[in-house]
Parts: sequence; structure tokens; C-alpha cells
Amino acid sequence: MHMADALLSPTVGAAMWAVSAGGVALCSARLCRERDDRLAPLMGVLGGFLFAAQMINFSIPGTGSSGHLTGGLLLAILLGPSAALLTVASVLMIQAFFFADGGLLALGCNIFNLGIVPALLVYPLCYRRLIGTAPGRLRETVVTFVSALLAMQLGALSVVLETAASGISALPLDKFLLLMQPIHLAIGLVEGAVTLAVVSFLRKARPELLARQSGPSATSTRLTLAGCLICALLIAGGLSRFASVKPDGLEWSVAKLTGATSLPEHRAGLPALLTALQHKTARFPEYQIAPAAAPGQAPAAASTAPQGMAVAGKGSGVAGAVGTVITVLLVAGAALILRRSGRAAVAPEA
Amino acid sequence: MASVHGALLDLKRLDLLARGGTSLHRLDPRAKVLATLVFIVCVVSFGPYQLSALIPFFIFPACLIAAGRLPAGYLAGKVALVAPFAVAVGICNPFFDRGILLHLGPLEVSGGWVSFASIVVRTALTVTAALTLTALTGFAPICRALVRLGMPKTFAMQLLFLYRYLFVLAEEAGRASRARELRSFGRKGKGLASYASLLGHLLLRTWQRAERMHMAMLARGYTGTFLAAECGRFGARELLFVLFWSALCIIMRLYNGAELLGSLVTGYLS
Amino acid sequence: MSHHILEIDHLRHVYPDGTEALREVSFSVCHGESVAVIGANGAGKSTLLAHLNGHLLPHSGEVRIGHVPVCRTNLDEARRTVGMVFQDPDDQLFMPTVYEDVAFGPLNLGLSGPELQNCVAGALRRVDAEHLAGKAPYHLSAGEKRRVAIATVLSMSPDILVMDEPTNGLDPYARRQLIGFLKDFHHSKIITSHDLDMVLEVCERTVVLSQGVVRADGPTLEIFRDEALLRECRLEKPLSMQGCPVCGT
Amino acid sequence: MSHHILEIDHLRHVYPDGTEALREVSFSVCHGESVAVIGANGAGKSTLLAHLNGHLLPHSGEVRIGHVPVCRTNLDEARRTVGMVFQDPDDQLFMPTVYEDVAFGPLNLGLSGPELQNCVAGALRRVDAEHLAGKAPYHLSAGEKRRVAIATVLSMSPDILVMDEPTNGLDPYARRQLIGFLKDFHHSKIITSHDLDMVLEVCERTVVLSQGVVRADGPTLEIFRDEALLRECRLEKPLSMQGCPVCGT
Ligand SMILES: Nc1ncnc2c1ncn2[C@@H]1O[C@H](COP(=O)(O)OP(=O)(O)OP(=O)(O)O)[C@@H](O)[C@H]1O
Ligand SMILES: Nc1ncnc2c1ncn2[C@@H]1O[C@H](COP(=O)(O)OP(=O)(O)OP(=O)(O)O)[C@@H](O)[C@H]1O
Ligand SMILES: [Mg+2]
Ligand SMILES: [Mg+2]
Repeated sequence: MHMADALLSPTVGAAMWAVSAGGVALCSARLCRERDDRLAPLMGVLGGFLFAAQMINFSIPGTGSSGHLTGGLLLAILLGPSAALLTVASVLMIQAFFFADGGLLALGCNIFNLGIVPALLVYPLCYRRLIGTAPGRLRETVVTFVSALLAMQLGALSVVLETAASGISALPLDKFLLLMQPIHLAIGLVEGAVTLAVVSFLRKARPELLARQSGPSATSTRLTLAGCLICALLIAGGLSRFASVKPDGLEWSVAKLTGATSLPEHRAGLPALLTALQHKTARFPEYQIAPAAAPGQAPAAASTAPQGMAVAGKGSGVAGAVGTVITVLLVAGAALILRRSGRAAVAPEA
Repeated sequence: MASVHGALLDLKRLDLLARGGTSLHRLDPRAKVLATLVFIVCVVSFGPYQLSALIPFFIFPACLIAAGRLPAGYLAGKVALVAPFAVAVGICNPFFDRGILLHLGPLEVSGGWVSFASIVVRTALTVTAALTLTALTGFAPICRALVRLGMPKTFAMQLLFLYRYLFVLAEEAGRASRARELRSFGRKGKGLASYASLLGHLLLRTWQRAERMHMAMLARGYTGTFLAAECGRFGARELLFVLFWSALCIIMRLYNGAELLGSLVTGYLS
Repeated sequence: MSHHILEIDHLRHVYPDGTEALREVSFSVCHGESVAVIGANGAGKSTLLAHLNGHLLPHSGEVRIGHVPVCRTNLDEARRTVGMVFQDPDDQLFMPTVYEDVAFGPLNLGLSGPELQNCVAGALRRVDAEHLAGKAPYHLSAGEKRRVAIATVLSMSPDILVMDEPTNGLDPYARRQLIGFLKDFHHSKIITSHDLDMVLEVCERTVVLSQGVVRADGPTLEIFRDEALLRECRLEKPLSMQGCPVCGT
Repeated sequence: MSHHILEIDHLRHVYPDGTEALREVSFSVCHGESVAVIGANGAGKSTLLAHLNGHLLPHSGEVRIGHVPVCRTNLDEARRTVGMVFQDPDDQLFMPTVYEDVAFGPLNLGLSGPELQNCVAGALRRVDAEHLAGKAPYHLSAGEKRRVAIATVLSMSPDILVMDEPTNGLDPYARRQLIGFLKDFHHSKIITSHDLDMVLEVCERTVVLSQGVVRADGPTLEIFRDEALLRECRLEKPLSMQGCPVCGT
């Protein structure tokens, strides 16, 4: 359930980038402070493990389909929340760059859905609270299942919210929810089962590995606070989109919020660039998105859409189509010429 | 386990492409990362019903692929395979959004179809841009570029380690899952029990490998921080590259080139 | 003509990245024969073995087991007939205990109850590892792991045993034990190895692979006497044959 | 008395799970000497090597490098003096390119600029791998990986070179190349291996380890002539000493 660039609006994308960059920065700083030099190679290879594990499937009995491990919760149990977040984020980043799984803008959303949710929200707030210090068999089973389910449900929920807030998909919010949540109920159960099985395998084979994480974490309260803040940011960002009729409302609120969190990554680097660009483009009339929940009124909505449709009046559909074809031809031609000339230029050198 | 192999080969292939010697390859990675980000933001900032305005954007990946001498067919094939989620969600649009939006002669096109097509085109654009960036730059340089654009160093190190051991571990996992497949006739043996146990073994071996790696790193003076050996230069060429493509993307964002061209031509004809 | 014959016929394999790992490989194995496939690093040995049980499918040419070409539709049959022992036993042992691991294949073939137990016990007995049944694979020594890996394959009573570098990482005693076991085992066998002394003892016939082509195929001793051929293929005489004062050099 | 001497003195190591991997190990290495440590699987060879650069610390007894005991406070010094080449080169090559990998150690030692470049180029030249500098480790063959792994260690100009099973998985040609390189290399060396023929060629002295104790220590040839000792320690004569299998002498 990777979020994809094509379903995202730049505002939502930038907001989620900011949130995820903040999370990654926070966790990097924490790890830097801990200075456990064993952690660098361990996180690296466990990321590789996660990646490799996701390529192995198992068949889910009775359905004929197959599943695999997402791993956010498992890594949090093994490495602690900060290292787990960085590891999941790095796997997602490789997937974005090499398999274009998701995409570069959607990376922020994906890190949030699959990394921050299980590692910084569910693990400290649910798993650690419930599991206690010396859990029995039953308790461990129940808590692991509940945590995995919760992580999956929250992840799926944020996919839905992000998609809806972006407004590219016409899928109504309620239908989308009804589609996503039950599917992820099943996936969450499977995730819980695999996590539990792997943890108990490790407990039998190398108990000392799990002992590392069983002590109470001193910084968990701060992490929890950070989690709450992030959550608030998300909800504020998502809801303000729905609440505000004024298209600029979200940009304004996000800019204000990201400014207020005063994490350095928000002002420097990519997110700032994204928001700045968004501000520039937003000076021109923003297209009102047709209210997806009211499909019958689409023509009316279209007529209110200020620009795109205004040019695309009745007759100009043809003009658009002709123009599209010509543009494609032009692009292809340019590429061919470039390739030829490139070859000609390179050939004498070589 | 064809997928393990396929994914690995794609990785290796992109990695090999990144070692090409064109001037685009030599450009400082930061320039390419910045230009690609501007491009993607411009593309996704269009409204859901805009289709023709997206088309001119193909000029960016097309030029990079051509000038970087990348295999266009291979990249196109990869683009066709990815983003099933976006397409799956997008295909719902025609069902929920039936209002007629366009008339192409006698053909009436509903808003849902237009926005679906728009989603597909966006997917193609963003995915091609990301893959082109990787194929022109390579992963390690991208990481270094991101560090110099503000990414935390701990995270960058983590990315480099991951990338290095991806190959080793994925091959290990591929062999293990192949061994399981050879002895599970049909799908019977591929249930949860053997899956979890296989993962457990893999995790154990991974952990032992991490311990050995740590030993190797300590043996060579590792103290918890990584020192960078080389760094590129962000010169005039890089600046020009970024400015040119950003300007072009923003212009294409503001003026619908295809539409203008089309009305010009149809205006002539009628 | 025997049923258990294996024929490799003009086999060619190109990896998706364009590496032509096998270019033109043809040979066949009779019932009960022991064949070694030797060659330098990257000669294509492991690639060839992966074709025998249909893990890789040929680009052109074919592999026939008992005159039936291996293809997508009869993979299960091929996998039961050809028992594959991997180079690294860790890849092959993935269940929590040795017993479960050896039972994994037969269970999937539909055995159960006492039949299953007999089958597992028999396989473990043949490799002399009955006492290990209850242990976890990660607690075994290198030699024990190797023997158990062989048992997991034997429990499916394959007709042909295929092994990739079986003596790798074993100490001299465990290696000797394995050689003894392989000599006693009167099945068809195909073995790849860089341990040419083991090849000399276990296999009566040797196929030399070099850059994806069969460079030579004949009685093991004859091949090992041809120094020019060996040198060309980045090989050398088995160590025990180097500098024998009685015969040659 | 030389400065570069390595002394292992009543070394004992118990793993956290209670396995007593080393019970009582004592021997010492002089400047310029090549010592092989041989023994069965699980005899404790790798555990012993891990003590030499302080990755594991002894339960009792000590390891002295140049008369200074290795302990928590002088680990850095010990690690610079003892260059360790691992059994699996993949564990050792962890940077994106060969150049960066070889430069990793010198960088941490504080070299930079042309000094660094010279050091890296020199190390790569010594293992004949200059042309590989720009490659990624996962694009190398088994023999190339091994050579680069040695270069990563040489670049720190260690006083003692320690190698764990260096010929494992190499084809005969690459193995011969490695042996040639090791013979030319006039440093102190400690090598563990199951490849006793390589030991015979490279090391003038051999230590036999068995179940965590030193069973024998002496000139290599003498040790390999003592068949009773070898049999007891799950070893056997090097293959080239075992008599020719062809003419049966
Ligand atoms: N998955 C793969 N993709 C691309 N090329 C591959 C792949 N696997 C192997 N090769 C290449 O195919 C050739 C043959 O490889 P193979 O593993 O069969 O050699 P081998 O004879 O088993 O070598 P070794 O003795 O080192 O095990 C090599 O050049 C190798 O680099
Ligand atoms: N991390 C560990 N925890 C517990 N026991 C271990 C660990 N590593 C090794 N051992 C045990 O210590 C003993 C010595 O192991 P070691 O790896 O040193 O043997 P070795 O001589 O290197 O064997 P090989 O020739 O197979 O490499 C073995 O019995 C092994 O099972
Ligand atoms: Mg092989
Ligand atoms: Mg060892």
C-alpha cells in the first residue's frame, strides 16, 4: 500500500515530507546522541533483511493469495523506535529510487504510513505500554496482534486521508475507507502472526538479542510527545483541506505549523523548497477540485473550474487532443535529435 | 522466486547505467536532484482534470534519457510495471465521476475518464523522472547530494549500508526461498509456519553478519563517524542546468503548451 | 534405455542483464553414473545446476529427465526426481529443528504418520545424523549441517543427487566422511566442486566447463592428465597428483 | 627481542551461552614469521583470531602485541597493528566502491589528500587490483573480492596480517595466485585454513588446535608427518603428501 505521486497534491506531499523529515531528523539526532557504534551496520543489514523478506511470499491459507512482512513493528521490537524508523525509511527510499515504488514526492507519506506510525506511534504508545517487563505467552501474543492491527489500520487510514485530502482521486471517502480498512485488517493479522513467530524464534535461538530492548526506555515520553505533535500536524493538515473553501487555507496553515515546530529540516533543504514553490504556483488561480462526493454534479463543478475547463470549452476538446498528439511528436523528435547529436558528439571522442 | 532475481537485476542494471560517461552523468548530483524535484512538484500541482497540459512535461525525461544515452525501452518497460496502486485507485474515477467534460467530435468523455488518464500520465511522468535520476546518478552520489542538501548523516550512512548489503542479503534470501520452493510441491509447503521459520533463520544470519561487519569496521579504525573522501562541485554548469529546467517546468506549468499548439493548428484548419 | 537418464541438449542461458552464462552445453548422464562438473569461478556451474530442477528455464535447448523435457508444466516431477544440495547448507535448513526440516519435503509430498517417520529416520540414518534430529540447525557444526542438508534431499528419494561444492568449508575429517558417504551412495550424482581431489575419488567421469561451453568430457583421470587443457580452463591437477614421483612429473 | 612480537598467553574464552570455545591457548609469533592455525570445525580458530585485534576480550589469560596486553584502553592501537582479513569478503567490503573501501581505514587514521591517494593506490597495486578501484564490490568475482579485501587491510600497513580461510571458494587458478602473493609477502602472518596444502606452501610453522587447546606447535612439515596426531585432531595429511591415487603409492 505504497502511496503514489500521481494521487498526491503538492500541499499534502510537502506537508507529509515535512512531518517525515522531522521524524527522521529527530531519530537521527537521538541515535547520534546514543553513540552506539554497533547500530550502524546492524541497521544497514536489517534494512537489507527487511527488503529481502519483502521479496519472499507465503500463501495465505484458503485465499490463494500471498502476503509478506512489512516489518515496522518487528524492527521496533528488535532495535527500538528510532533505529526502526530510520531503517524502514531507508528501505522506502531505495524502493522510491530504484523501483519508483510510490515516488519521490510520496516518499514523505510512505515514511509516515509505514515507518512513523508503527515505530513512533504504535510501538511506544501501544506495544510498550501493554507488554510490560516480563510478558507471558498469552499476553505477548495478544499485544503483538493488537499492535500490528493498530499499525496497519492507522497506516491504511492515513493513506485514505492523504488521498482524499489531495483530491486527485474521485473515490468517495466513505467507499475508500470501506475498501481499505477491511483489507488491512487481514494484512494486520498476518503481520502480527509473522512478527510474533519471528520474535519467538529469536527468543529461542539468541535470547540475548532481545534482552537489549526489554529495559524501560527513558526517552519514550519525549518520543510520545513528538508522536502526538506529528499526529496533530497530520490531522490539522488533512482536515483543514476539507474545512477550508479558500484554496490557500492549507498552504497557510501548513506553513504556519511547520514554522512553529521549529525543526531545522523544515526551513532548510527540500521541504522548504517544495513549500516555496507551492507558494509561487499558488499565486495563480488554483483549480477548484470537483467535489468528488457529488458525482452527479460534475458538469456544474467543471463549469466552476476556473482555468483548465475554461480553455477546454466544447470545441477545444479537439484542439487539446490535436495539441497533445503534436506535442508528443515534438518531444519524441527532440529526443531523437538529441540522441543522434549526442552520439555524433561522443563518437569522435571515443 | 523470479521476483527476487528480477528486482536484483533491475538494481544492478540501473547501477551500471549510472556509470555512463556522458556530461549528464558528470553533472553534480545535487543539480539533478533539484531539477527532478522541481519537475515532480510542477507535475503534481495540476488539477485532476488537466491532461493536455501535462504532455509537454515529457520533454524533461525524454531529453535526459536521450542525452544520457539511457535505454528508453528498458525504462519504459519498468514504468509500465510500477504503480499498480495509483492505477487501481484511479480506475475508480470513471465510476464515480460520470459528468461529461469533453467532446471530441461525436465522442463524449466523462470527467472520470479524464482524471483517470491524468493519473496515468502523472504516474508515467513522475516514475520516469525518478528512474532517470537514478540511472543518471547512481545511488551513492544521490545520498551524498541529499546530505549536502540537509539530510542527516546518520540516515545517509544507513542508506549506503542498506544499498550495499541489499545484494548480499537478497541473494541469500533468494537462495533460501528457492530451497523452500524446491521441496514444497505446489503451494502446500509455503504456509506461514515455514515462512516465519525461514525469516527467523535469515534474521539470525543477518544479525551475525552485522556482528562480523562491525568487527571488520572496528578493525579499520571506525569510531562511530564516517569521513567522506570526495566531494563534487556545484559550478556554473550545474546552476545553468537547474535554472533552465526549473524555468521550463514553471513556464509549462503556467501555459498549456499543447492546448495553445492545438488551437493554433485547428484554427488554421477551420 | 534407462528411465533415469538425464540429457542436457544444446543448453543456452542468458541472464536478464545480458550475461551469457551458458552458451552451448550438451552432455548426458546414465543411470548410476557419477559426473563431476568442474570449471573456474564464473564458468557457469551453478547456473547449469539450476536448470536441472527447473529453477531456471533454458533460453534455447532443453534439459530432459527420463526423456521428458523439463518445462513449466512438469516442474514438480522434476523437483522430486532431482535432489539438489546447495552450496551453503544455511540456505537449505530453514525449519526450527532438524527433524522438521527433513520432514518438510515428504510432508508436502503427502506422507504422514509412521510412513513419514520412517522416511525421515531412514534419511537421517543414511547420513549418520540420527542423534541430531531434535537439534536446531543453527547449533550444528559445518560438517553436521552439510550432512543434514543431504538428508533433507534424500528423504524425498530422488533419482539423481545434485550437489554444488559439497566439501566447501569442511575440515579434512568431515570431508573424508562425506567422500566415503558419496562413494557408498549408488545413485546417479552430479557434483560441482573446486576440490579436484574429491572429484578424483568420487566421480568416474568429468565435464569441464569454461565460459559457458563444455571444453572436455571424459573419464576423470584422462582429463586430469591433460595439463594444457586444465591450464586453459584456469584449473590445475588435483593436489595429490601434483609431483607424484612414480607417475609423471 | 623484536617489537612486533605477538604473544598469546593462557587464553580462555567462554561464549555467553556457556560454550567454552578456547580453554588454554598459549603460543607466540616472531617478527616475519608465518604461522598456520589448523584444526577441525569448531576447534576455536575463528574465536582465537577474534581475540587478536580485541574484538573479543579474554575471560582469562591475555594477548600481548609488542609486550603490551590488548585491553579496552588500547584497542585502537591493537587494531592498527593487526590486519584482519575475514572468511567472507562480503563482510569486509562495506563501502559503495572499492576505492572508498580501501580508503576507509587510512581516512580513519587521519590521512587525506595525495597521501591518502598514494596509500590506496599502493595497497591496490600490491594485490594487483588497480583496475578495480571504481567498481562496486557486488560486481566483483570471488577471487577479486578476496584480493580487494586484502588490500583494505594492507592500506593500513599492519604489522601482522591475520587471515581466516583465505582460499575458501576460490578456483585452483585464483588459489594459486593467492598463494603466490602470500609467499611474496614478508610480513608476520597468521592464517587459519582447512586447505592444508596451502598451509604447507605458505607457512613454515603450524599450531594445531583441538577443542580449544593447543595440541601441537612446530615446523609445518614435522606436524604433517605425525599421522597419529593429525587423526586425533580430525585432520589428515595434505593431499599432496598422501601418495598418488593413480599409481597407488
Ligand atoms: N543472477 C545473475 N545475474 C546475472 N549474471 C549472473 C547471475 N548469476 C550468475 N551470473 C553470472 O553468470 C556467470 C556464471 O555464474 P555461476 O554462478 O554459474 O558460476 P560458477 O561456475 O558457479 O562460479 P563459482 O565457482 O564461483 O561458484 C558468471 O559470470 C556470473 O557473474
Ligand atoms: N557466538 C557464539 N555463541 C556461542 N557459541 C559460539 C559462537 N561462535 C562460535 N561458537 C562455538 O565456539 C566453538 C568454536 O567456534 P569457532 O567458530 O571458533 O570454530 P572454527 O575453528 O573457526 O570452526 P570452522 O573451521 O568451522 O570455521 C564452536 O563450538 C562454536 O559452536
Ligand atoms: Mg557456483
Ligand atoms: Mg572459523
